[in-house]
Amino acid sequence: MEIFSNMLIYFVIIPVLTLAGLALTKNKGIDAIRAVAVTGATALVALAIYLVVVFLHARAAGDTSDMILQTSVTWYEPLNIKLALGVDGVSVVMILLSAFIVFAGVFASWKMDPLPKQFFLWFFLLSTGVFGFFISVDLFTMFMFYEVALIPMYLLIGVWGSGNKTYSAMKLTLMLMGGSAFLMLGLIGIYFHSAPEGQPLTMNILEIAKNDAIPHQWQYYLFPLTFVGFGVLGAMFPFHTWSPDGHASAPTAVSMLHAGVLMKLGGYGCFRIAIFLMPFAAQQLGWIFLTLTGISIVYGAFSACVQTDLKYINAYSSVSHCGMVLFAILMFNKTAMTGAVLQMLSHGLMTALFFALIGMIYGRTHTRDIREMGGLMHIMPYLGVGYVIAGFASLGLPGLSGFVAEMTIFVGSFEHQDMFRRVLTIAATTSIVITAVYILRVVGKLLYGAVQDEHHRTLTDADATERISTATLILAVAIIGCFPNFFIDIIRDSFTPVVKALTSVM
Amino acid sequence: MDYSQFLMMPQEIGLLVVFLLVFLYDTFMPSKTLKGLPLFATIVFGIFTIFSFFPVQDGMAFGDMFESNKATWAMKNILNIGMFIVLLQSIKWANSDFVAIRRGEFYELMLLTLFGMYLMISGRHFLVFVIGLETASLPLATLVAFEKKYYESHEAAAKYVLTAVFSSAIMLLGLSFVYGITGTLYFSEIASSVQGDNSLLLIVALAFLISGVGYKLSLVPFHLWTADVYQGAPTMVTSYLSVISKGSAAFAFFVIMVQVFGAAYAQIWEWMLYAIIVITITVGNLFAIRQRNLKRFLAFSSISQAGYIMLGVVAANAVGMASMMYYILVYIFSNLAAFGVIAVIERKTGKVTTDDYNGLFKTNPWLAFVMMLAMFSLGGIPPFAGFFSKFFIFLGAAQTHNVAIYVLVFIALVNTIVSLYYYLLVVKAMFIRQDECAIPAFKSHWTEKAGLIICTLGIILIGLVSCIYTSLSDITTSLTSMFSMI
Amino acid sequence: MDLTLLMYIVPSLIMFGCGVYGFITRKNMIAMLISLELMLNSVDINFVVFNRYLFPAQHEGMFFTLFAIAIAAAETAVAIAIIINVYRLAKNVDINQITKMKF
Amino acid sequence: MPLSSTIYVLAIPFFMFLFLGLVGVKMPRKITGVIGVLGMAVTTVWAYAIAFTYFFGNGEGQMLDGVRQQIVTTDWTWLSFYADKLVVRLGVLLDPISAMMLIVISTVSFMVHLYSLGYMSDHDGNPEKGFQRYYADLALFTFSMLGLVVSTNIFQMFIFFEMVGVSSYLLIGFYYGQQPANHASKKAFIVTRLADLFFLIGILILSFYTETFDFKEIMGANGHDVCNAFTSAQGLTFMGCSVTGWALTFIFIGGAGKSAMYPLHIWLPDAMEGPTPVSALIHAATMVVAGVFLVARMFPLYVLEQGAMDIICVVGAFTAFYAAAVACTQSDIKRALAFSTISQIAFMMTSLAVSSAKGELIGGHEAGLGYMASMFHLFTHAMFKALLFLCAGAIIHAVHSNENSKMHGLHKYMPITSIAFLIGCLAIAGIPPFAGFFSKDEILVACYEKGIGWGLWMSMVAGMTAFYMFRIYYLIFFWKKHEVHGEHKPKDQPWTMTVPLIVLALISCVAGFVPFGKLVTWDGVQLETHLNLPVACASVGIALIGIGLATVMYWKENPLPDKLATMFKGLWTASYKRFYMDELYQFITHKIIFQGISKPIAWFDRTIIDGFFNLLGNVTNSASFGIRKMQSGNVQGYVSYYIIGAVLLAAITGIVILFV
Repeated sequence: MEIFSNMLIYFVIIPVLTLAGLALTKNKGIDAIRAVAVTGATALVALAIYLVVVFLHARAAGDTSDMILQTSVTWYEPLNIKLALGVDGVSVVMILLSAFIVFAGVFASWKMDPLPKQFFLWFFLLSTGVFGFFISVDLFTMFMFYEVALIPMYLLIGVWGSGNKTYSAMKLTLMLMGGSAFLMLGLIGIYFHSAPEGQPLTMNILEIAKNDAIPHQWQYYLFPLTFVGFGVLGAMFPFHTWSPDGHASAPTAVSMLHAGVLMKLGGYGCFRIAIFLMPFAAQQLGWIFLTLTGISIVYGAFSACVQTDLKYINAYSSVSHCGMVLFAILMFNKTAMTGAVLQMLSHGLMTALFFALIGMIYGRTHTRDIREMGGLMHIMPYLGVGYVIAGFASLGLPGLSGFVAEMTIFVGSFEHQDMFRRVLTIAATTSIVITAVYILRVVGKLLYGAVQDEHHRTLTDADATERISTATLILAVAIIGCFPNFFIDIIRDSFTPVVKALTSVM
Repeated sequence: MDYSQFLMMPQEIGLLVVFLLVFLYDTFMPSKTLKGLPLFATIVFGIFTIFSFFPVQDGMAFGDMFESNKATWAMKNILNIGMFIVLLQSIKWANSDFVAIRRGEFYELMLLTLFGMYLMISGRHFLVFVIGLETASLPLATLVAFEKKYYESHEAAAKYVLTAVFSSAIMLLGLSFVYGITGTLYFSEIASSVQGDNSLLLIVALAFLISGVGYKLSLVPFHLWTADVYQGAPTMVTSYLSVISKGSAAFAFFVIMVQVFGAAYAQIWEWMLYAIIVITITVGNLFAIRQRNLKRFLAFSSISQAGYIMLGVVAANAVGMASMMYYILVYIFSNLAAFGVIAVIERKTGKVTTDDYNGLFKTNPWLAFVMMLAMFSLGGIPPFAGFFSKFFIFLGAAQTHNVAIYVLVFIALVNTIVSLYYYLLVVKAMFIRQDECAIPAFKSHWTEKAGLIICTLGIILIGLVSCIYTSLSDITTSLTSMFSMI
Repeated sequence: MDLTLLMYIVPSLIMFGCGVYGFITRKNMIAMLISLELMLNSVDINFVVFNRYLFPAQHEGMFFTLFAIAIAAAETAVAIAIIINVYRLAKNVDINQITKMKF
Repeated sequence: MPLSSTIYVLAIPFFMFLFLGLVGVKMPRKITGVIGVLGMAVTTVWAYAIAFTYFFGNGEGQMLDGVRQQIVTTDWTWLSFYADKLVVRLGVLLDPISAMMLIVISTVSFMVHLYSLGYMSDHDGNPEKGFQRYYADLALFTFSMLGLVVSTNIFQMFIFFEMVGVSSYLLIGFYYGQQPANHASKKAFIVTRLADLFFLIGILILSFYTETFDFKEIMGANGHDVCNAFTSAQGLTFMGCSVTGWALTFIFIGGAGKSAMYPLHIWLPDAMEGPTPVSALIHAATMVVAGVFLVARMFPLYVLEQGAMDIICVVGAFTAFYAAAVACTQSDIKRALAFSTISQIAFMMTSLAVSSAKGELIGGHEAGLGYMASMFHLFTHAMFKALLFLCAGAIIHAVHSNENSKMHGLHKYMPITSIAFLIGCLAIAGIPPFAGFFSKDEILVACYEKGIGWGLWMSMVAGMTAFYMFRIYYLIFFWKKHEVHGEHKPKDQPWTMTVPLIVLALISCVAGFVPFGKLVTWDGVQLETHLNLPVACASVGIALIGIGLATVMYWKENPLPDKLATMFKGLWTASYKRFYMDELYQFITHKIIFQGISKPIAWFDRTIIDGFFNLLGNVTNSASFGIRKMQSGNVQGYVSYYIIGAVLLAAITGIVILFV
């Protein structure tokens, strides 16, 4: 079993072991459950950091292959389906992000009730899917892990959610599954054109890209299928409506994981599969999706301006920010794509932070309606400051992650030669103002001003676990914001193959 | 006559032996020991199941009327597994009042129907096929009517037997046309003699034939008996109907289509099947959405599942065949898990509607868990087996490179969303909905537990462990003669 | 005059049609069963006639017919038994009455 | 003091911010305050040392044949958009204006730190909450502002533009408990953010053509040789204007936002909701001149883009007049001072813009006159405007009100404050020998060089300046006897607050004699400045007229102002209401942005798009309900479907096969 000699597989094994450990715990033994969960999450973080080190070593040692730590073991021999692992810079940072958010999520759901055991079971099943998706380079396994990551959402929201939870859970699951239906068709199409006549078909992304055998007229069908399939998860206009309801009803940790990691699967897949494997169609049809994503950037921001539910505001701002991710990916140059990945990181962290804080505030005030709250800064300064920091990150304050990501995206996109893309970029830049508008609106209504509800005066500030989870995220946001080059150096070269493929079909 | 050719049919003979043992036990053992009959039958059948895994020699027997090859062997084994689970689960029920006196018949008839299915699978002459079909369907009519006290059971039986005979009449008419055109009922000879000419009569015959088999597979529009019969029949019989007979019919259907009409008529029947599959999946799903009675609900879900199985037939190639058999296997485990849970709860409380299941997770977590696994597997959610079978059958279908089949696959995929919707409704009832008067916690009999555990293991492992599919596809790829004509 | 193939086939097909028509229209289940017999018998006639006129060399059709008759008998027996049971519980054999399970 | 140590001038405030923000909040208020002041004192000393070393030291490569060089002391690659080009560096660039700004910022900041010890100690009697937070934010602002002025590249400038914006947001909203402060901070941030958007776009365009952010690479050392990429890009046109023109105009808009040029000025008056020392530091002396500084920093490019220069010139001239006109009627002394600030900054902008008047630009010294004057005025104005604000703070602290109707006749209660305020007024009015006279005189000279019309216009505004400043002065300190409420008498404030007043007053007296032309010029070449006598006399005369008018109207209580107010009622109210600019913005933001765009979009999202997906579900459900009759429960019905289905299957296929 040479597969176990590859460290990547342990990103799947650790969550599975955690699942097993949780399964062994008693329903009542809350401490044991927490212990197992924290252990699993910590192990993941450690492994992720170690992976970064390994990656940097490999690159420093002059390993210039597209992916490192590649392993491929046959799984379904007749269909040439393999369990193929491998990571490049993008997957490495994505794994790091996921690990961090899982870690923070565990702490954010410390007091989860009822059925904490089942909650963590689903939680870790979800993270299994996420990590599996990021480490695999085989279409089939990627798709499998993708769906593994999707389905726990239903119960996580349905059982532990709030508000109109069953409706939202069903809507979210069905829309995402609808996306994956498109996706599956696209993948099947890719599979059957994965190799030139006579050679065996393959599911390995790298081989498919090497063969470059997908006929152009087929790409016209397959590219939209795959891109939309992932775009649904990337909250691309007009397929984003699951996001507000879903986030509004989801429990804190689930919103964190969903906005923080799951929505990234969309952008990652778009770049890794849709664009990488079908560069021709990407060049031809790119403008359509570019327009759509451009719309979702401004559209989401404007919609966020008038929401009154904290989670709706964040959901719509996620639509805007994730739109920026797809937008940048469709710019087809290294800088913009690097910006996209930075934006994924930044959005992942700060949205997770947002949802964590919202969850904590909601847990105290039992309302998410900003009209019923006010002056919370007087009462819970820690949470208030955290919220302000998250807000600044979101509206792109230098020194926090958002600024770096957005600037990279804008500069990269504007470097594009054709006028259409540059005009769209200008249009996209307006979002920084609108973002400021709605963020400051929330901060002003929620934290500043006089205390609205006298009952709130008795509320407490964050406790230890909450401080841990928020501090982790704030620290991460600040680190990315202050030392972006570290991440950029990891990411940038990963785009060499895709950019080469894109330019070759120009 | 050369008796050695009986060696070609060891599984059939083994099955007859099991039948005889059960029959003798039933007839000659003292009545107080009859309580042990179900267990006895199950154990004997289990032993037979294991033994029937010994490979058989390939070849034709009885004047080429009977073929035995790896595929038939594998298919029969798949059916055996399903049959064994059904028997295991039915032990407790068979010993319950009202049924106890006739428990012998129950097992004997079940085994006989299975024998009929063997014939359907292995028959290479329409006479054998028809006999097998009838042997498989007529005893089922009596089994459906098994709950002597319940009116529904008899109404279902009446509907079943009338429609069954009607459909077989239609099919026989079609067969008569086939005979009239070709002058033979041997699969291979028909195939060779219908080369080229596509007379209208043969098309009619084909349509009638499809309708006849489609009846057993409950394809739309030949499906309308399904829901009522499933609802009325004893749950054990329902599960048997829904998986075993369906599986055998699907396999036989595949063989007939490919071997008999594969050569000249591939185009024709493939287009027929496109239409049938689309409406089958869609209508099945649409009906399933509204069902509250779980047996009825699973009936409609099984209709749409049959549509997916047909995708394997449309593929008409090795991958398609392997995927279809694999799909049937997975489907057996998933559906039997679901029916197992339903049966247990029905036996304990007599409740069968979705609303009765509200808050089941609180009271009976394990039952709810198994049910959820079954639903996810049926809905095609990874990492459970259903996902793999769906993916592979789509792959198999898409192997034939025309756009029409992509459209077909797309419609099927869209339908998976609808199906997911109603499968999730059940999950929702069990996990999310709360109910004070939920089904109280209870202990189920160890045989039922065993059955459910087997199903659960199957659901979880069959997908992740690739050897099963691999061996199936090795088998089908070895059948070069079969697909040579396509 | 000598009888041609069609002289047998056409009546048998008519017979089959009658059977179908009867099955769909008659309310009494016994009557429906009789219609079924009509259908099956017309099929038998087809087989025999095809065999006799087109392929006199071998007797496949004949044998098939024999089996078909046997099957038809079995079917009738089972059907009758079930109908009797239905009558016991529902006190009628009107097909329109036994529609408890629907939709 | 080696110039390479400039980085510490930034580092100290930054670490003070971290320390006070994280640890300080746990410490007693007095200690944090003292720490803040001491830290700032060190920074100030250091900054002075650096500035003097730069101006008067003769270290390695400071002066090359009479030309004062730009020196980059620190250069750290922070963010590289491309592996090679478009690299964002964080560094320290020392040149005349940045060195001068170091002095300005550190001086005023230190004064304000000291002053705040007294001012922020209590809030209407009870001890101030968030005293520590206040000092942390002050430190953050100081750091950001210093970082802004020493930027080595335009992107670093943008970064610190954002930073000062945020720290100004935090400080304006210091009393976040009160709605007005809350709104004011929001407004300030969003308006400046809007301007920064244009700044960003300008950067994008500029960097797209020059492929670098670095000032030195774009403009060459001392702006002598502008890079070819820029000059060649001047040829390209977009919508009729050269792309570089677009870029520079956008960048100017960015500066205009911070510098409160019309029509982006509206945030500044509201910003007065912040604590008065903050107004003195941020909204009078330092941050608001960032725009001027930006334009001055990119001056070599602007002189190449006459179009952009004209825009700046017009905007500046108009703003100067507009703000002065409004200032004449304001009753809230801080608002009045705010408008005078706007007007004075407009002076600087204008003088920058006019300073490319003469034909020979690069190397032409007249071209540099306006530039020098502008920087000079920036320097002096920072001092006396800070002084004025701090005085206002002292007064407000004494009478607990911003309205001059609550003041009147404070002269005999707070003599020191009164004198200091008077000095400030004289300085801003441009009366020799006070600082304002010299700088303003240079500005007017430059304007007259551009054209007689510009000169006259600006002189008129200068006159108005004198008038409204003395109006305020009289209304506060004289006009009529101060009615004392209860035993609480207004009096001069404790030393922590008076010392800064005195210091700044002294500076305002002497600052005019600094030989600015020798030190601060746009190309480092020394500039011979000579007092242009006619202009000087004219401006002084106008100033005196203004003062006289004010004296007549406001020295003693008299009905004249009200008479005039009623006589020109429309004009007066319009001016009092700032010519309805705020109402206009209210309309745009609420009626158009919120009601007109956001609400409809939100509705569209919920109703149309979401509705569509719900519709899919409903359609499926209703279809499922529609076809349920199929399952009638009647065997004969089933069989009919069966037979029809079979026959149709055969028929359709047959037809297709045979006839197609």
